[in-house]
Amino acid sequence: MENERKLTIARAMAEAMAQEMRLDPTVFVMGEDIAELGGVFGNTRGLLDEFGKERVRDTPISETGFIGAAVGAAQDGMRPVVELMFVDFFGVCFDAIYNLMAKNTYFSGGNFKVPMVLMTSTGGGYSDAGQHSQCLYGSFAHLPGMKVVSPSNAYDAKGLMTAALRDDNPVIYMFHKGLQGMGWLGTEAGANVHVPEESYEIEIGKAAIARQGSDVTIVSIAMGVHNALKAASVLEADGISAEVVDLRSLVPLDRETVRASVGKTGRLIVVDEDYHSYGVSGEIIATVCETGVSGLKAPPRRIAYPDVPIPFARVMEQHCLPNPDKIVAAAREMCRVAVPA
Amino acid sequence: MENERKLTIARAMAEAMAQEMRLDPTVFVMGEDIAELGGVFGNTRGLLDEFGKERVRDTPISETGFIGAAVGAAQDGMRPVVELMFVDFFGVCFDAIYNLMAKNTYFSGGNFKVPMVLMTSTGGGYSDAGQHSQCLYGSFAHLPGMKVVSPSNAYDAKGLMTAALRDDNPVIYMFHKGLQGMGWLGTEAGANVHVPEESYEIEIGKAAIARQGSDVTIVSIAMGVHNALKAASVLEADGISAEVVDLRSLVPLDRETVRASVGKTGRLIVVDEDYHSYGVSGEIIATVCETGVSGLKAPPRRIAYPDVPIPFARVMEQHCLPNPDKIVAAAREMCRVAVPA
Amino acid sequence: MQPTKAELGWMYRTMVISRRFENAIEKIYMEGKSPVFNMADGPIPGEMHLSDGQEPVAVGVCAHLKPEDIVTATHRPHHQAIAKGVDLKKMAAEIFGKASGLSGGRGGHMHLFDADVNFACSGIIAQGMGPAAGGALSRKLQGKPGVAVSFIGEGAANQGAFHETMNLAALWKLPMICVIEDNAWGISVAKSAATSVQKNHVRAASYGIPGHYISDNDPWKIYEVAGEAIERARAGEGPTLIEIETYRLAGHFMGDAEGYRPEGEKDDLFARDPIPAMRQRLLDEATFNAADLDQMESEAQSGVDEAIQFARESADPAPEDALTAVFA
Amino acid sequence: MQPTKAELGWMYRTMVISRRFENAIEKIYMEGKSPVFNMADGPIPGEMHLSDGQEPVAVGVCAHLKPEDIVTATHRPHHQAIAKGVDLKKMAAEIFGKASGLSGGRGGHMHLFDADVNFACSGIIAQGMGPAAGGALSRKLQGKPGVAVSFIGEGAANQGAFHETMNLAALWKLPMICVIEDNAWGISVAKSAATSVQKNHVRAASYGIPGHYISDNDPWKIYEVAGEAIERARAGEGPTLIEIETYRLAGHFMGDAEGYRPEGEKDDLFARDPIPAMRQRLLDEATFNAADLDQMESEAQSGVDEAIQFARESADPAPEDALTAVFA
Ligand SMILES: Cc1ncc(C[n+]2csc(CCOP(=O)(O)OP(=O)(O)O)c2C)c(N)n1
Ligand SMILES: Cc1ncc(C[n+]2csc(CCOP(=O)(O)OP(=O)(O)O)c2C)c(N)n1
Ligand SMILES: [Mg+2]
Ligand SMILES: [Mg+2]
Repeated sequence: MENERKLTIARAMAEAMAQEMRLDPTVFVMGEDIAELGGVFGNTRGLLDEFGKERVRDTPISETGFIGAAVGAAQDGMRPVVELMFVDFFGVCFDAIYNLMAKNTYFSGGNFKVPMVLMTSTGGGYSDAGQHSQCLYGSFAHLPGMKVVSPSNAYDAKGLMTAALRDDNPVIYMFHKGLQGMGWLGTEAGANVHVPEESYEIEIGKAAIARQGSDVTIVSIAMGVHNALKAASVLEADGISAEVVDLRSLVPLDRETVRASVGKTGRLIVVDEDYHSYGVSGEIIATVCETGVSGLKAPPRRIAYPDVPIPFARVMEQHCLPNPDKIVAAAREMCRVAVPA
Repeated sequence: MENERKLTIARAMAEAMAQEMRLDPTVFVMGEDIAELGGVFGNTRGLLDEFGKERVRDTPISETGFIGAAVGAAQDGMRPVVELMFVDFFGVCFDAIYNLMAKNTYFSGGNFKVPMVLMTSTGGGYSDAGQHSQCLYGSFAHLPGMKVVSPSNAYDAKGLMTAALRDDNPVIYMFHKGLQGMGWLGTEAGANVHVPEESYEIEIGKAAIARQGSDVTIVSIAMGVHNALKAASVLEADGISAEVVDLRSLVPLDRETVRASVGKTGRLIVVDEDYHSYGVSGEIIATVCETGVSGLKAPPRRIAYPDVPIPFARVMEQHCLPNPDKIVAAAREMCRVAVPA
Repeated sequence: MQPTKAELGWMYRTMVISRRFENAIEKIYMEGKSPVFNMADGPIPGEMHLSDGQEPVAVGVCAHLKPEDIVTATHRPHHQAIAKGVDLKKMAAEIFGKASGLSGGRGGHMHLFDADVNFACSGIIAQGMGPAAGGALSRKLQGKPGVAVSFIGEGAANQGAFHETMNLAALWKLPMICVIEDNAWGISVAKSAATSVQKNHVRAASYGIPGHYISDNDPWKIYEVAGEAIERARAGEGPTLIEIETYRLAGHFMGDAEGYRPEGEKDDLFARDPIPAMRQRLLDEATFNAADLDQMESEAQSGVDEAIQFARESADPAPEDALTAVFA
Repeated sequence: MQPTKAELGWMYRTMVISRRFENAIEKIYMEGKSPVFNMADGPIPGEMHLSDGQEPVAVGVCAHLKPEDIVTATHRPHHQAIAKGVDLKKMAAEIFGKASGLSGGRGGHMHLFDADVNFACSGIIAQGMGPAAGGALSRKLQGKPGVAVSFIGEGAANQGAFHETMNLAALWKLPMICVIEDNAWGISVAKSAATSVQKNHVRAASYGIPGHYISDNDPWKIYEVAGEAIERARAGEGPTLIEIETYRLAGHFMGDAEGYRPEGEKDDLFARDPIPAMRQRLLDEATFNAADLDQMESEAQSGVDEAIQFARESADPAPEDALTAVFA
């Protein structure tokens, strides 16, 4: 591709922030190690140099304090971007997130706006054990008042960040460590794609068809999309045509795109790196089934993280994670069944 | 009924605690206003008088501190019962709950046990607004390592509490304010039932068939069970026979009972006072659909709290809450449909 | 720093408005709730935390604040809202859950939000602190004037958010003041049963900032100490922690039987009711004469009556409006 | 309170074990991680937080502890675990993620749990504090001996859990000690950029308990101050807060480029490496001669070699064992 400009998600995020910060003086960034270090996951690199210490602020390890502060600043006309370094840390500050950030617009009948972005890293696969490897998509998406997005590639990462920064509502921006493009975490090559230099938005709440297909729909988000795409390639050789839906946003959830795809294929597999029960996978299956089950050619399936804390040992963690093989196996089983199960 | 001994859930809970405290010196109770006041919701009344200040301790408003302390005490051979006054407050202390209490057994490979009960009030309906009316069933049930129960009546309340106190694992015990039997909160009369004086356990993880039926299965928990039972009575007059499943426990989830019931009726309605998306209702629908959709006579339905913060004004809150009318309407629609939708 | 006569007049009148407002609310709250007291019933359902007796804190602090300044309040916010200048009619309507309320009935008494005077609440203990610090930071970043005051109870000073926010505010020298209303109780738990120090102002040492304790619920003293702290904050010298001894004349919330109070405590508190005490001192010092004060009181009462009437007469929200205003 | 010769020997040997253990881990950690450094690779994957330089804190405190006493540690727990007597073989095996590890490979280096010596960790900042207080409460309630020590970093003292737990421990006079390892950094953020006071021991005033600061990473001084605090706790006189200046000789975690360190800081720290310094003083004061110390060092090395060999040779867990031990 001519003029190709492949970026990592980390760089795409930083670029979107920098572009908005140039345009809008109310945008500023706060979090642990986001200034001098540029973020543990690289997504604020370069911002300190360009925008200085006032607008790019390292914080104490006081998530309740500084996320609460972001809410207050947002209500006062600023557009803060705060980083919760690992999503796993939400337990120390969730009141500020779900009871203040997410609800103050409603509590004020819309008189206060809370335009802020909370960016946070998700995901495992590199043996960081049970307090540093979770996705917790469902934990955030379940509670009203906040939008929740997660990109699978750098193009979406930039566009979603720009849209989040311009949104008058709080947006949880979840970036998967395994897609971040930080070598030390390994990285999914498919996440590094061409990113236009100029600013653009990806509409929050619109899923993407990452791959067209006709036999089975695989719905996922972030890392799961890459697993699904890999599975789809393998399935192609079997003569099974898989459509891959990249949700990109959990709130709002693009139920129409999911239903339309399953309406076409008649089969649904949800791939979710978050815990199995009471989360994303159940919601997607319910979304499809509650509008009709007669078109389904097989019962829907989910490949999710089992309901166990995330183990450290590589063999154990890899056993639990969704992967292309598991998806391929499920799709083969489902497509072998000719009549509804 | 001869020798009937109707108790409120509040009294049933207190009785179970008192009986275990007599038997087991390691059981003790901590929380805000649980000693002198007997708990804002009455469930620790009488304990201070019988067991004294060491074993029945009021705490500062420091949920992270005292729930964390309960974890440490449980690991050291005690069986703490802690109260989180309203489940809505979980945001200030969820790390202690989901990252310590729920995971330390796993992190230690089973060498540390964390036998503790975290009891917490849920539910609205009395205009306590968005930070004091939530259920958050899904938020707790989604995360691994803790059992989650919620009784719909005093008999179950006592048996589940006794079982929780004897369990070697952390148990989240959610009691619905509208069932608690505190007059000042109003109360569902159906929750006050006969409770035997002697100690007994209700197995955690077993649902109950609260009412037998053949046309439609209504699955719920806590307050939702009463709404379902009321709807079932109305439906009976229509000639629609509703089976009501009281889950009683969300973790472990008795998927077999749910599936067996829907297998029999062919129709499923989930009633959930928690938020609609990414929660209990989706999980129950997925549980049924993933094992087979061909037996379904209609698409499964859910009557859940919409994805909005809980409003204060009575008319608004009541508009959002599940109620018998909504269930009846859904059941009628589903049962009118003769062939799969 | 001493209050001017005009300020004293404003302080007294505002205290009276607050008290009369609460008296009215208290009465209406009980409508429909007898013979059986059920919170869900009546024109004002839900929890009701009155602030009778705590008015000096609100007026002594807010006397120094302009509409542009920020206040975050708690589950017990009426006196603070009134002193900060929140529209009394819309506030009353909100407490009644009416469409004309501050937020159309979505928030209710624990969630009073008025963007016009930068007033916000949280019903979760100590969780107004972060937003106050953030408001203060916003002013610093924007180079706009304004301080932020976070009111909390003495029980809240044992919550993590207190510590994290005080450290942040001190570290960044934010124009913020934390005002602790020490009413001796957190629901049924006495301060001494919850707090490892006798007075919370000593906790200022943890942040290298000034800390003050004011005893006796004294409006003059509160005015003075708060004024100095706010001046300091406006001058860019950073936050201050102030703890004020005040009196909770009512129960924690309405319906509270208050069995935990020691014998005689309530009588003792009523004897020290700050409103008659302030009236007396204003007369003793001849700041105002009885006629002046009577007039203030009757003006206060009319304002309250109007607000209550407005609330009563306003329409309920449309039920389905519950689904709106989740997002901006 | 001064360490006996035997205690000094134990302290020195334990510091050397800790250091040699980390040296070994450091080397093995890099296996499979070059030329491309990817945390996921090699025999020890995941994050790795070394404690080189912080050994004096661990030994000075743990010299006073018995197996029955409780320790909660952090994301940087090796030195503390070793000083508390956690089984070195099982600990090494855990860090390798082996079936023979403390928890069969489920926890890894940030989640070392050894019930035999009452040792637990949390990788979430300051979250070991509550459990330490609870352990202390348990002993009080059961009338059993034992104190609880919670080790945290200086960055953790700005987390809400610190405040809530200190208040609780002081209020209930629990036999607990909070030891802050002030290594001047929280990842890349300097203490002065995060903490509004210079030294955290002043925060003891917020809880009405004793607070001590120890400079220079001095094992003798740490032994003395910790010993007095632990004695106090055992005597039922309540908690103490101790902050100790120590040195983080390594990066925050392995792979950290440490670009944020001021020029020369590392050299300066290495020049003050506490292990050679202690060796020198032991020689200077003729507590031990060089041969004694050499022998301790070689014993330490053999112990470490054995543990590492045990870990290397142990089997991986069965993958499906991931699904076990969620519930007791
Ligand atoms: C985090 C949290 N914990 C508990 C509560 C329940 N609660 C409401 S008010 C209150 C007492 C507060 O005491 P204090 O801070 O002294 O304020 P006061 O009520 O005396 O004004 C408690 C415990 C809450 N709202 N939030
Ligand atoms: C609540 C929480 N926030 C952030 C982190 C990420 N984190 C891990 S270590 C660390 C720095 C800790 O600094 P300090 O307490 O001084 O301990 P040190 O690393 O210096 O030993 C941070 C911010 C975390 N683990 N938990
Ligand atoms: Mg109070
Ligand atoms: Mg440090």
